[in-house]
Amino acid sequence: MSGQTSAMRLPPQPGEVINRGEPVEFTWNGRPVRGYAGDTIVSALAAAGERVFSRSMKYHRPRGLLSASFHDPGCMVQVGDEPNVRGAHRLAADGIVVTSQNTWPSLRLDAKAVNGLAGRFLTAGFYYKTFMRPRFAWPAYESVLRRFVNAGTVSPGTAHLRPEKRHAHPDVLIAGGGPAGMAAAISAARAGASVLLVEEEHALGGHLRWGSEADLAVLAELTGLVAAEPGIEVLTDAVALGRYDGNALAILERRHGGAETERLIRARAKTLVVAPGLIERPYVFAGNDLPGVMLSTAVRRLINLYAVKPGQRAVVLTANPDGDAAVADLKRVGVEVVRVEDARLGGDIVAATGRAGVRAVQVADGTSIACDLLVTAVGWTAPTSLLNASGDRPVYSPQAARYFPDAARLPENVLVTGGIAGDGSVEELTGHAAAVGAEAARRAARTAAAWIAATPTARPAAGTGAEESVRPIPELPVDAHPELFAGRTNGFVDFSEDVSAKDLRAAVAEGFRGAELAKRFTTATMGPLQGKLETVNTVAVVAAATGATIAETGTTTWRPPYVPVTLAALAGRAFEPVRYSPMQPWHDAHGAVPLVAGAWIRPDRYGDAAAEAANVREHVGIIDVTPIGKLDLRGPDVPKLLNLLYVNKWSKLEIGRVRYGVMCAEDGVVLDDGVTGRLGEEHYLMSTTSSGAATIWEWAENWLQTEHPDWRVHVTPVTTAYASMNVAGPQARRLIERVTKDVDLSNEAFPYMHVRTGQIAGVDDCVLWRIGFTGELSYELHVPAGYGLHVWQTLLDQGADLGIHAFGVEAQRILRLEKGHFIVGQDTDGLTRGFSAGLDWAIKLDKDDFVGKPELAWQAAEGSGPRLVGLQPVDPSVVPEEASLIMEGGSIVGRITSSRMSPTLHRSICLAQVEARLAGPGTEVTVRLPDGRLIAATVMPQHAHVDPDGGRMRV
Amino acid sequence: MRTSTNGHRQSPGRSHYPARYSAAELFRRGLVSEAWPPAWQQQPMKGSYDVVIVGGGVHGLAAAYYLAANHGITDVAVLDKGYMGSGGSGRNTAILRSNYLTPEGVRFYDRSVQLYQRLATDLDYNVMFSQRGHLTLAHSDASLRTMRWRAEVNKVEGVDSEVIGPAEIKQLAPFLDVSPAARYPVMGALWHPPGGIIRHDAVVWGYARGASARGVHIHQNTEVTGIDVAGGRVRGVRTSRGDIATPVVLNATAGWSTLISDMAGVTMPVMTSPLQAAVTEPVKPFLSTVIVSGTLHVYISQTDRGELVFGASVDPFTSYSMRGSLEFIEGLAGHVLELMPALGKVRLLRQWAGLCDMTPDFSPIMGKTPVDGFLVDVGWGTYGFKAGPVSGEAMAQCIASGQTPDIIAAFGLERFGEGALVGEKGAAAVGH
Amino acid sequence: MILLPCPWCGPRAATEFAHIGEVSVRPDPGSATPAQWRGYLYLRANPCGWTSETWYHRMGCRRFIKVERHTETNEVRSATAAGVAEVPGTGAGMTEIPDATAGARAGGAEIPAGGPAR
Amino acid sequence: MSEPVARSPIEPAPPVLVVDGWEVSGRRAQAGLTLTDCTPLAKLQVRAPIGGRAAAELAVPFGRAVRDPGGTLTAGSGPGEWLLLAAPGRGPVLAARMDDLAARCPGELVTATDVTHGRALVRLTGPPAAGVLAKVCGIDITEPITPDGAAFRTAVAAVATDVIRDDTGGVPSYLLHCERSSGAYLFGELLAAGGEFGIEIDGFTTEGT
Repeated sequence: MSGQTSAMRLPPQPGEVINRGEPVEFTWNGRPVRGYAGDTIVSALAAAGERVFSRSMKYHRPRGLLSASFHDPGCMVQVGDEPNVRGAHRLAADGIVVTSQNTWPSLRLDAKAVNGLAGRFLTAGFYYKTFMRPRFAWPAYESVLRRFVNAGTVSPGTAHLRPEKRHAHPDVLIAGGGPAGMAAAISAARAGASVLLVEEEHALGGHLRWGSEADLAVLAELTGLVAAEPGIEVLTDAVALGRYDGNALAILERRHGGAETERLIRARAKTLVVAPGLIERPYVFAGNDLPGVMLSTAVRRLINLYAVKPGQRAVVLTANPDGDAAVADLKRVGVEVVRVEDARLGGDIVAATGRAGVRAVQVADGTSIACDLLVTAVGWTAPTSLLNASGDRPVYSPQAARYFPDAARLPENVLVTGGIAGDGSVEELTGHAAAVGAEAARRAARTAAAWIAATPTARPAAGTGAEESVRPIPELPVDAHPELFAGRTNGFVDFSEDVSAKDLRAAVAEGFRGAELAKRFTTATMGPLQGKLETVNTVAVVAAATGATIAETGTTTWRPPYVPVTLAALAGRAFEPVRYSPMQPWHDAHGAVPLVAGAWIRPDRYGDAAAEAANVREHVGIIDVTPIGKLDLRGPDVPKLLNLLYVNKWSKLEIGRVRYGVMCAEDGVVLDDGVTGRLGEEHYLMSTTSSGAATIWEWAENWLQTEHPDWRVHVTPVTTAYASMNVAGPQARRLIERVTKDVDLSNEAFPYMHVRTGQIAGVDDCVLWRIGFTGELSYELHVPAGYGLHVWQTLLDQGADLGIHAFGVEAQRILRLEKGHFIVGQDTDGLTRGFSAGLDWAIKLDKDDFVGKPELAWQAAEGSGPRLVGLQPVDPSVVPEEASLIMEGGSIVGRITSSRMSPTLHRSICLAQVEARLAGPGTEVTVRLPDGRLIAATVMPQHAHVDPDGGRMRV
Repeated sequence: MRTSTNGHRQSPGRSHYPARYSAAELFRRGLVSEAWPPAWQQQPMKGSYDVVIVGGGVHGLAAAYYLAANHGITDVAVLDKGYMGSGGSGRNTAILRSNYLTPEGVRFYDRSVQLYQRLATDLDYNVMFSQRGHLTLAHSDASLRTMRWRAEVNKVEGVDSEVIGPAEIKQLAPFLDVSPAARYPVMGALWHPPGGIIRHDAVVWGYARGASARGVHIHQNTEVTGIDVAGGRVRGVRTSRGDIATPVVLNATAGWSTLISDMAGVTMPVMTSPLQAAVTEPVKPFLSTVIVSGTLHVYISQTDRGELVFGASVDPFTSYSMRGSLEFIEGLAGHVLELMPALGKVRLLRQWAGLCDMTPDFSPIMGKTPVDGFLVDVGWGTYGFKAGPVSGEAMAQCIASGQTPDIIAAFGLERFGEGALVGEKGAAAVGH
Repeated sequence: MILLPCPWCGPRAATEFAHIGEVSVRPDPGSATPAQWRGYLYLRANPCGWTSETWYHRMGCRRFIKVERHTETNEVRSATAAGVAEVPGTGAGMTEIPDATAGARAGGAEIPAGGPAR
Repeated sequence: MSEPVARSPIEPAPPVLVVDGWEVSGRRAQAGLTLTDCTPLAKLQVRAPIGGRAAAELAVPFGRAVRDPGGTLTAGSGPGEWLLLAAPGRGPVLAARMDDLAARCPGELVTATDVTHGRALVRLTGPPAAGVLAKVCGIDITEPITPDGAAFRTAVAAVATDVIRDDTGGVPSYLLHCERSSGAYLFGELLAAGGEFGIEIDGFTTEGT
């Protein structure tokens, strides 16, 4: 083939969608191809005389046009780095690089086509019956099988796409922009509804677009009326992917902003009108997959939309007026129609033969007719996807040879119209649709009124009069249609998967006696067409093989999405909130290594974490602890809440004091810890762990709202109202004194575990907590967040001569481990109850009630569960990695939960969970290192390795 | 006769396959165009059976198979309200692994992997177990610590698992973004070479064929509507196709397990939630390992057909709906692209949902109940398929011997009353 | 995209809410036996049908609400405020259809002490 | 020691000015769609019993926002919860007013928390504003559901956000109020969503707040 465009291009057609004034050029397997704007990739190729576009999955048979629509199994191509592009739908565009898939060395000479010769051995499910011996050989077989994957390729260089989504709230959403969908839209909009009209093709109109001059006239009229209604938003090349609970619809726009960029609309429809039309069904006979075998709608699209001559000599099998219309179209454009087999009069196709395309067709009377085009029009499949998801179970009508929705099962907010609902003239269909549209608008208005009434932001509806009465919907006629599924020879049922009628019959014979089992065994309907062309034929063949009727055999469920959708469109921008402290600009400027902690980005360290830790012990350090959860508690009943949530006692906390507390869940498992300080008579500030901030806020609200609504407490999250920083080290007081006004910082006036408020660095309303997670003299400063950076910078400036350095989360982990403070979720786990965490001193079982009290009381009585202990390896240079196991013989008796080399003690230190009997001080245990070595370690008398008496914090 | 690993002599539950499967037989039948006989028999339903198993998925069918094959108990009926494998067995993402956290969990699932490894030859049915390796990514130091914990317990139990770093991860899965700039940077992973994927339907069919060949009756489209209990023990079951007298009922259902147990008057600590999954169109193979991210709630594998199979954690509320949701595929796609940004143009083909029975400690409920003769093999959460063979083997032994086998002793219903939950809760995360 | 009729905010996507679980009654912690307490902790009715449960409107009004939902269709037939006698103003979603069966079985159910013999 | 300057979590677009002690952007936009960081505004969260006397005196129902003659915008941001927005530095005045209210309602727990520093506040103004919100928020931004004066909390770009429709001179305008540490993220997402509508950053001024 050369770059020529004209081999099969017809003179201008009345309804053509190509723009002959705008040529486009692209490459097909490296060779240039010219077409026109409006052409699809495949229509341009077909116009240039190309007939083969891919090779089939298993037998590598040549495949061409079948439906000339999105749903065309033979027209999947690779476009640039995009695999599996629907070539019969995707518009041709200048410069795109199109290649065929699954071909080697070339589309024309495909080496794997030898598989076709082995077809008799490669029956459906053959792989279940072989390759299992010897056992170790399967990987070798598997690697061969993987080479046969029929698909395009992904490129590691494809950019991370984030196409934006949007939400829509239409009163009426109409899925399908054919004549019925358009008529429904017009009528709904005229009744006052906002309408979203979604059409899968590149333009509104459905089958009218490739229809007669009369059809085109109706199309023009409907198009004008739609355009005249401001309440209708039209989306073309867009499709409703699925209907989900709450009448939520995922709408895929395939083109946006002039580019082939899919994006998603999340639409909440008050009423959904399903009007997708019908999909033409292929016929099953030998050779039915040869290039040149086409559906009647395919030839009509080629001729009327793209002005492409589908062949030179045609045989047509027709069972309906659409087949008859195809015959007329073919004749009109000069295709020689050598035979019309009319199925209504007993006509049939027995087989098609040829190699790279149809060469001859054998018809019912046994005659073999030479031709290069075989057109079939044997009936329709109702695309019931959106209805299945609405709880509908379509019912088979033998008279019409297709499925219909079960109207009785449709929910109130779903209506159907168009070909899926019945037959009739265009007038009958649009009349039905107009009634459906009006009724849809009425139901939507009723829903809208209910929602407005229930929504406090809404403007109360302006004096709505009496509710409109139900709009009657006429019955559509149903035309008789012969039942034509599989003919008298064996052909393909599933083109994507190379599954034949014989395969399905064999599956039934082997015991897979139902549509679902046969489908799973043969993989029929599992391919990229999702069963749109194959489902009904599959059911029909299985029904015939089991001796049941189609109705008894049922149908397979159409699962969403209705058409395949790119991961990028589904993901959208994938909102992933991130949180920063007010001091983040400083961290960025000072080389902080980021630590991702949930939504928070925190400094892990600025340089050497051990040196940062040592500086705290020797001089003074400052750490940004803004993510620590902070809850402002107000009201007379705060002590009741604290007594309920914490395991320890809170009734007597004086103003100006802070206290450490631990919370457990109802199963006694440690939930969170932190300190709470009393700022005023009925005013407290609670801190939680960083990761527990949201959880504990909800936890408190849950107890207040559902168990104790009579308690007078207000809980307000103020985590980020304050920039929080901890100044720790022997020089901490000297530094704080330099920047604080009106607070006596002496140890007597402001001792350990107390709280004060005052001015820091010129900023009012700061809260100072004297607490010590690091084990040093330290002040935790909570500063109004807008001034965080100012205070932070001021402290660093003022502390320069005192040796101040910022330290990160890693240094804090070292310091707290030296001090023996546990971290909830690291040193405790999902089963660690209070006493296992060493909280014997805190848990007050004499309180009337607190969360988790019964379980803790039973744990106390039984002495059950492991114990958290301080642990030191006998060899001080060995730091057992966290999660190293503690062994006793072959049994696991504990594990290291935290471990570091202590810069203060210059030895390894740990916290560990061990069985209670091993928790006694001085007990020697065996630690198994990840490399398998066993080392000895000693249980310490307490968790703290440095300054167990706490003298350093109290100076 | 050979000895099963449980020490029971294999009784004369020999197979009577109408046709053995092999390449030679495939070739012969191809040459002479001889059809294959049915893989299993359709039997009339009897009025009584020694054992009735409710649920024709991998658990129920495996239990039936091992009852017949290991213990010679063949008067067994397997009932399913739909077709065999229509529940969780046909809806899971077919990932196998044994890298659990607790010793009892590791031993149990390791036994399952061992049985899976020889299943194709045991059942004369290619179940296509592809031991391509399983990567569980860690995106935080906390999750890295949990990975190491699992690795250490695995090693002690003799299961191949190790923690590896980003460079090694990149070699195993080149499409993964392991750069530190990722929104959720990959800090390491638990690498578990024996893990992999399998053809889930084939496991169901293989067990069904094996059980049927040993005399087990499989009744599809047979819904259990009641369980007769008198004097504290089971007397029979009522079904949509008639009543069956039996002294032993095994509840091997998923999704509806509380409804079946309710029929016997046994209340269970189970909440049912949908677990959704999705599959893409095929693309040429580029991913050879199984990839799991607990933080991003996603697991990814590529089948031999080229499809990418995705799963996630269970829906965030209880439901018996299997309709699937939009937010699931949206979140899933977002998370897949966080891990593998170059897959944006791959198309999602199909989504579906199965039902998971979640227990408070992410471990199953197996063995006897307060009602004599009513046994359960339920509460499988999101990990039931992995445990099919070992559960079938253990439940068959439990039924045959009347004793609870050691390998499932930790999973008894009584643990909830005793407050002795299984430690898998210790590191609850997405568990695939 | 289930729509939950928040009695405060009006209909909102379920993704704005956190599912707390079946409505349960907390036994008296002073007198509860282990069987009663662990029944409260672990046992659930888990009906396939109507259930009474608590949701928290995390992204909205931040109120806990009681919802009657069908667990198979996900249809909601009532949603009421927790801990408040009535919602002033709109009266939205206040229709409560009492259902004695939902949630009743697990309420106060006990775990059999000791369980079956091993 | 330098004078304290307050900073918004949203980095100001140059030129940077200091207004009322806050660093703000001095940029002046010409576009029909603008985004302004209004974090310097005083913000007070008030809590009082649902249906109580204090609630009646506040006279703004849940779901609505009302501006008083002094320029303070009171939004019924939750059941028993109000959000007061006023010119920078007005926090203490508003708090005192709430203390008075509490004193008038004995037996009711009425509290006010100054959340000026704890929240970020941005204003999105222009005819396409609803189109921008439709990309980041699932609420129906149409006239009957959320008319001028509507106040609601919902997820905006996955962040819990108070949204107040506060049209300016007949032009649709929305105030968006979220927890401070997510402010920069939210601002960035709104800018991105507004890109296709030609959004521009407009600096903060105290007029018309």
